[in-house]
Amino acid sequence: MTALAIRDLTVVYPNGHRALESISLHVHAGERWAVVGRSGSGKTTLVRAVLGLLPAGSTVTGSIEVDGREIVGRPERELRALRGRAVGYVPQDPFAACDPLRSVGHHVEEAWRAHRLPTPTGAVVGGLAEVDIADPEVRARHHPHHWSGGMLQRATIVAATAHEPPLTLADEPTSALDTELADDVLHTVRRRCGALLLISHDLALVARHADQVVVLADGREVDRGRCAELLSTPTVLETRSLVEAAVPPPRRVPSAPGGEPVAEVRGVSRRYGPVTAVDDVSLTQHRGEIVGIVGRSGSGKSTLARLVAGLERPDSGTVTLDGQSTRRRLRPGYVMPVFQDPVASLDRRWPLWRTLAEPVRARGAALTRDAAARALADVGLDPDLDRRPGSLSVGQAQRVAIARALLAEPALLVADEPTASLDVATAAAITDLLRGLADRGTALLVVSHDRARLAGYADRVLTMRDGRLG
Amino acid sequence: MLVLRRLGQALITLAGAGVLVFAMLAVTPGDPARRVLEARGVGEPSPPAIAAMRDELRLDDPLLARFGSWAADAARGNLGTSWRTGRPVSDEFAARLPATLRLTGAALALAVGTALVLGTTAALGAGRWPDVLARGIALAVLVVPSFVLGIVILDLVVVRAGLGRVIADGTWATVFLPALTLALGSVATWSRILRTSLLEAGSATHLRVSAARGAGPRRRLLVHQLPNAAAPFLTMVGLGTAALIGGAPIVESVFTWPGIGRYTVEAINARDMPVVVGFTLVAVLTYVVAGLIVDLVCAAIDPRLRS
Amino acid sequence: MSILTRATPRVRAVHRPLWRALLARPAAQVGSAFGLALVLAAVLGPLFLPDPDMPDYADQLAPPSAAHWLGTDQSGRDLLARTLAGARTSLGAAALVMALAAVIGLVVGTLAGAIGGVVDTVLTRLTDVLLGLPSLVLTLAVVGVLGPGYANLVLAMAVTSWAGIARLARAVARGARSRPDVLAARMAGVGPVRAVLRHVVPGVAVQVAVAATLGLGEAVLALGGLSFLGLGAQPPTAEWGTMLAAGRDTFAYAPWQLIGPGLGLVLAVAAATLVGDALRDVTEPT
Amino acid sequence: MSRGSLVRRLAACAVVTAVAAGCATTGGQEPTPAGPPTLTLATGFAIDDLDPLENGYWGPEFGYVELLMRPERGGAPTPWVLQELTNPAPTTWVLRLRDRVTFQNGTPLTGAALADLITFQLAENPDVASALEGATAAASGPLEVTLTTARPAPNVPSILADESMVPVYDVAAYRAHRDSGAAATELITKGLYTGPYVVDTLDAESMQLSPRADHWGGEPALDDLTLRFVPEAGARIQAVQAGEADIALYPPTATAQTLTGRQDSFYVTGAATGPTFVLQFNQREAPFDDERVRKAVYAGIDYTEIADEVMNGLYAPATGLYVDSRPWAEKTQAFDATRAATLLDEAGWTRAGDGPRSKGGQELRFGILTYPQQPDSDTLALAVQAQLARLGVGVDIRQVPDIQAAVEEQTGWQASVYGGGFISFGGDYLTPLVNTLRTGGPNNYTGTSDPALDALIDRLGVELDTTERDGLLRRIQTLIAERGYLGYLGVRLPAVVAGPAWRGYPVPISNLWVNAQTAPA
Repeated sequence: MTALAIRDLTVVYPNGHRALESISLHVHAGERWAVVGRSGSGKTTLVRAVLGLLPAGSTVTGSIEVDGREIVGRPERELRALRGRAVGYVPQDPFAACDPLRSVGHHVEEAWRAHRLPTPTGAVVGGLAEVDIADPEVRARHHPHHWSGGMLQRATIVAATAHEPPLTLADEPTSALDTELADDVLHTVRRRCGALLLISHDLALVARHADQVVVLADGREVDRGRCAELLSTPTVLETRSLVEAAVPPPRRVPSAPGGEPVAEVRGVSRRYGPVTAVDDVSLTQHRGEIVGIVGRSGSGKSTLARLVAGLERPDSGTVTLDGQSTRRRLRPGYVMPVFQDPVASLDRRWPLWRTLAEPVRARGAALTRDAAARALADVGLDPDLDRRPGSLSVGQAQRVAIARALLAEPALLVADEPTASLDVATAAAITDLLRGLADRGTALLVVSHDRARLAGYADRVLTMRDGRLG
Repeated sequence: MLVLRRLGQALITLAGAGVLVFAMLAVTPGDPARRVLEARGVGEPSPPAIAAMRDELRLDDPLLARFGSWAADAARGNLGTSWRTGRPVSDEFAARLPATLRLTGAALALAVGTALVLGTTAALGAGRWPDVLARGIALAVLVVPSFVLGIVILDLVVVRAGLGRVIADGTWATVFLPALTLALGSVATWSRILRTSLLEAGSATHLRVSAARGAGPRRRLLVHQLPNAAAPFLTMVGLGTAALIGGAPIVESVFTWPGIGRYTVEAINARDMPVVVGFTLVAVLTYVVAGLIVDLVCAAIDPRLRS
Repeated sequence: MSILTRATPRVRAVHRPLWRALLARPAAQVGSAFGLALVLAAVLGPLFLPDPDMPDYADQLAPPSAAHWLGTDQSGRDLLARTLAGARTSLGAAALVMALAAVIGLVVGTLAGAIGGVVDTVLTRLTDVLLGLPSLVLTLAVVGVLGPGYANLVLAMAVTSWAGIARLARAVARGARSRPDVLAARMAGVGPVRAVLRHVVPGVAVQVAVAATLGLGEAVLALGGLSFLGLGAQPPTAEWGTMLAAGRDTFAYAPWQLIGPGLGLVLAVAAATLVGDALRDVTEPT
Repeated sequence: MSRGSLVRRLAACAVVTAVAAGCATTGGQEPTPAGPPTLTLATGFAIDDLDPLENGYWGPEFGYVELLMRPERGGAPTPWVLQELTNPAPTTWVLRLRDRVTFQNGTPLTGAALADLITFQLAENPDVASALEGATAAASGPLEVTLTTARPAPNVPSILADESMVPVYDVAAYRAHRDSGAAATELITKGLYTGPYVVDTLDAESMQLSPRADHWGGEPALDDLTLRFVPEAGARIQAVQAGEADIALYPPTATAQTLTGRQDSFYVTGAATGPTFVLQFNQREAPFDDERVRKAVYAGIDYTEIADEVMNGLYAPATGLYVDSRPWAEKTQAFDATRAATLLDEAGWTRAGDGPRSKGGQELRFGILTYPQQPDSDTLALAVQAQLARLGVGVDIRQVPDIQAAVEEQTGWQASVYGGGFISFGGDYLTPLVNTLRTGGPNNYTGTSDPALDALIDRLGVELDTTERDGLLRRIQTLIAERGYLGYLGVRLPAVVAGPAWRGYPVPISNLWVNAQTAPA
């Protein structure tokens, strides 16, 4: 029996956007397929079509059969009977997928309660034990915010596969988690599901867990085949760019740490009440050098970044920038920030030229319009100076933020998770940009949880665990 | 932990209100001693009588001592002597408070009920006719002032149609019309707040996940959407109790409801400050208690608040 | 990106200037139409209508007629003229109350939010107390101290209604200290005060304007209520609340007395609320 | 089930619950009792307790307390609980009681009890003490008391007919109660009074009375009497219209017009006992320190227009300090625009054409105080403003919350409208004159101080002969008019709003609403 049979599927959203164009795909029981593509390539629409959860008013042609039963055009009551029983769904961010007011146990029981079925005794505790959650009886009563991301995702998988549905859709199940948890989560998914359709933008990760892969671009299928072949010898252009972006080649030529020290951190510690965020850290940063700091969330890496940037004062130890120990006498703009949320780092009411002019005016200089246009061009943006942040994509906003930082002619840039909210391809472009800045002399301190990407462009990568620099 | 902190804040607010209210009492023109004597039927109070009364009311103590004794009395429920009737304010209030509590309680229930219906209808039918209709109704009830509504209701419903009674006796039998008039004032704001928070909760990702699990719209609404939307709505209800108490005097005087609101209106006309100050303290106390209850209910609903 | 984000890609809304976006919404059009009609009538009224305070005892409680479109009141005064005169009193006072409340609220809120620490706690507690006290009672207490009269009433209302706006301004200002664009500006060398003024205050000002517009409706109602209780405008000045109170006793026989002030109140509150709602929807789309 | 039907189902069930709740908590109409005659009165002022000193004056109004004498519309007071009142000598009065008059607790009203009562009132009631200074009372027979006054007191009959002076009650029982320190609410059980009706229950909302079969005047006319305390005038009238009350007291004059043509409520008026609204000037402040200006204003007011036009016939035109039914009444007030104009010109307030009058560059303009407790004061002030405008005199109206406090001040006010008659409930013409116009009188807010007037008032105070008294009163009224010391704006006809059954209710004088004979017409 084929778990999923999609024939010539086309989806047009109410606002006229053609999300999918004549897609066909067959997934037989026990097979593991992956669908890969950039953001906006239609992966999301495909999942929603299979679940029958497309927004009201979108036109769908072609046919989708789940476990032999047609989806397209069927009444809501029928579709609801299928969801959860015929097709399981694993969401991206476990914390967002759980109702914060309910216990994790309730979240798992929802699979049965949604269909007004009695929860088989011991099903919840048994399920959690199977995905090796310690002490499931007690933990099930706790609320999601007491759980770690990895464990919660495993609980969500138990909920998704509660009725052992013939088909399971996993929608980027690991992109919100720390990278080393990804393989472990995907193993759990594979173990618990019949047929699997894995959606992701990370080809390398997917290749390790799926047999076949379909590559989507702008709603059309551009490539298909076995994962191993596609990974090793990508022929189609889109596939090749995805492969390169996913697995950045490690930096071949580490530049010598020449030039005088831009920032020196000596024995710095910072405590928040009982918690020691940064514990006796020392670090020297030179001109033109990119220092990467990797650590799990809560390891204190962001606090270190803020200490270096001068946004917080250390409890003990010293941070010397450009030879002065305190920030006040420092030249304005010596250190400039790059934030994880690009859109929030720009004032949504100001046109771009005004955001760019701010650091220059702060130094007493003036910024001409074409100087501003050149600054945007340097970071690869079209020079439309009158646009507002609201109309930029996440990637474009981050480029503007970097342009603004550069206009302050900083000696040191401090970036906290600069690529976390970008998709793979855009992230790759930004890291190249940052690499270019370093090569032109600006020092960069980059904090991230993505070791592989950081290794791709940083000169040195240090690991931080529980406030200590390893 | 949370409860203690909230209790602390509530006490500070009460103390702050006490200071503010006492300042008003102290600054009001007119000599309380003479007015209390006149209120007790003494036609021309003689200077010795006035001096004795000033002593009884402790008017000549230094300001701080006066505030201390006043606050101590207020804490024990003794709200001083009314300048109009010469009798302790707390006795006057004790006789009338149940009626006001009955009125504001009924109004609170009506307002919350109506706001729930209007807010939910508007949120569920967002953008379509239910939304427009519900917001239209909410606007209509907000716009018509409660005292105009009261007059019209009294004449049309009570006198002409013979439903209900003109001289309301403060019991449950006659509470509906005054409570409805009082409640309508706050329905608009509350339903708007509920609509916004329902829409916000509606776009939460866990709702789509529960849909993907096969949950129907009613289950999503009642089990997930409403509880999540409850917190901002309940906070508004907590704040709203002050508005209800504030609105009581007008509605009570229109419907002759024998509560402390109407008694305060009479005190307003006679510039009887102790009664007004007493009413203020009762209002602040209700507001602070309502705020505490709302905080506790919210903490019960949302475990994250408890940590 | 996964199923969980918005289905359609980020809407590229061309950012129209605020007021053109505002007027595009039907609710705002209706609201501002009401408001404009009221203001025009209030200003132009006296040119065409008889003196609102001139009694005409031959014509007491006359029903609406060609001579008196809204009929006459107890002392035979033309109700249309009095309603428009009442519009000037009530709307003027309400606008003044909200303006004063907005200014006080903005200053107190931004100070509490920006400075934080002890100043923040003290101001917040004060705001909390004022929010708790029913405005009627506070207003009465202040009038009790200052004595009756419309000016005292307006002052008392302003003193008691800035708490809501202060609370709003503080929330926005407090969030601002840690906003990335403010941090970036600070690190680029912009002084703390200028950074807050240029990045935070415009946002706060818009939200305060929204709150003030919505508050205008409530202020008109509250002024009406207080005058209804005999606390507000003293006879013979024309004011909606007092006119409603006068109409109350004679309502059964002469219901048209309520049309003028009642309709005036309804139109004023509707206009303020509609425009306020639209303004809020434009500035923070849900 | 789609979202739409969820919305509809939710709205439907909400409406059903709301309607059900509504009906449950909206009491139906009180069935109007046909059967035996009962009376429900809606009054504006709550009666706190039955304490004779604190709230005794309410008793005679509602039939549970009686007085020694009964005030009469035109002439002197007539005996009520007394059999006869004689004045054998200038300073001695003999009070002879009816026999078989008993208090509700059974003890009879004897001469000794009456003497004890009068002595107790002289000691405890400041009004009685000041009206009968130095008087003494002694029992001079089983049913007779002799009252000896310090000096001849012609107003003794009126004092004994005034509700706030000597209400008849069992003073021994009251003194025992007071000494025991018990609460005033327990007075209900003490049966202190002799009235035809007995108070059964009393609370902040209403008072319930029932007839007393063994009353000396025979079986009272009503089977049941209820008072309901409703401060809001509009609500009292609506209570009558809704059948919850038979009579609404103190209706504002403005409501009369609204009741024309209604079958469920009628505005019933009675004959006036005296003018009600005084227009008084503060003689210590300009422009009213000038006698001619005062007289000009009094002459410039059209009293007939106020009564017939402004008040639609619910007022009688004011002709002086007393109404015609008083034998000594003088017509001292008449509308005369030309006289007013000449008086103002003489006073130097000249006028160009029909513009405002001015003197030395300053416009003739003064303020009138009114007060919310009497809504008619605003209407009258407005009428005066309109009428004086025709004479070029400007008037500003200012409503003050406490008129008493305002006029007691020596400065800060020029004129005020003030509700207050010139004859007491009991018919006493002397005390108002002494208090209001004699130099140093407690209510002499106008600052009148005229030795000639004081002399006349003092002679009147001891004049027992009625013809002599009438002559003195006429000379006093003429002198007051010549100096413009005081003038009245109108004579409000006492009125109530009655339901259909009580349409023919005879509006009594001095607020004595209920007596043994009161019954539906």
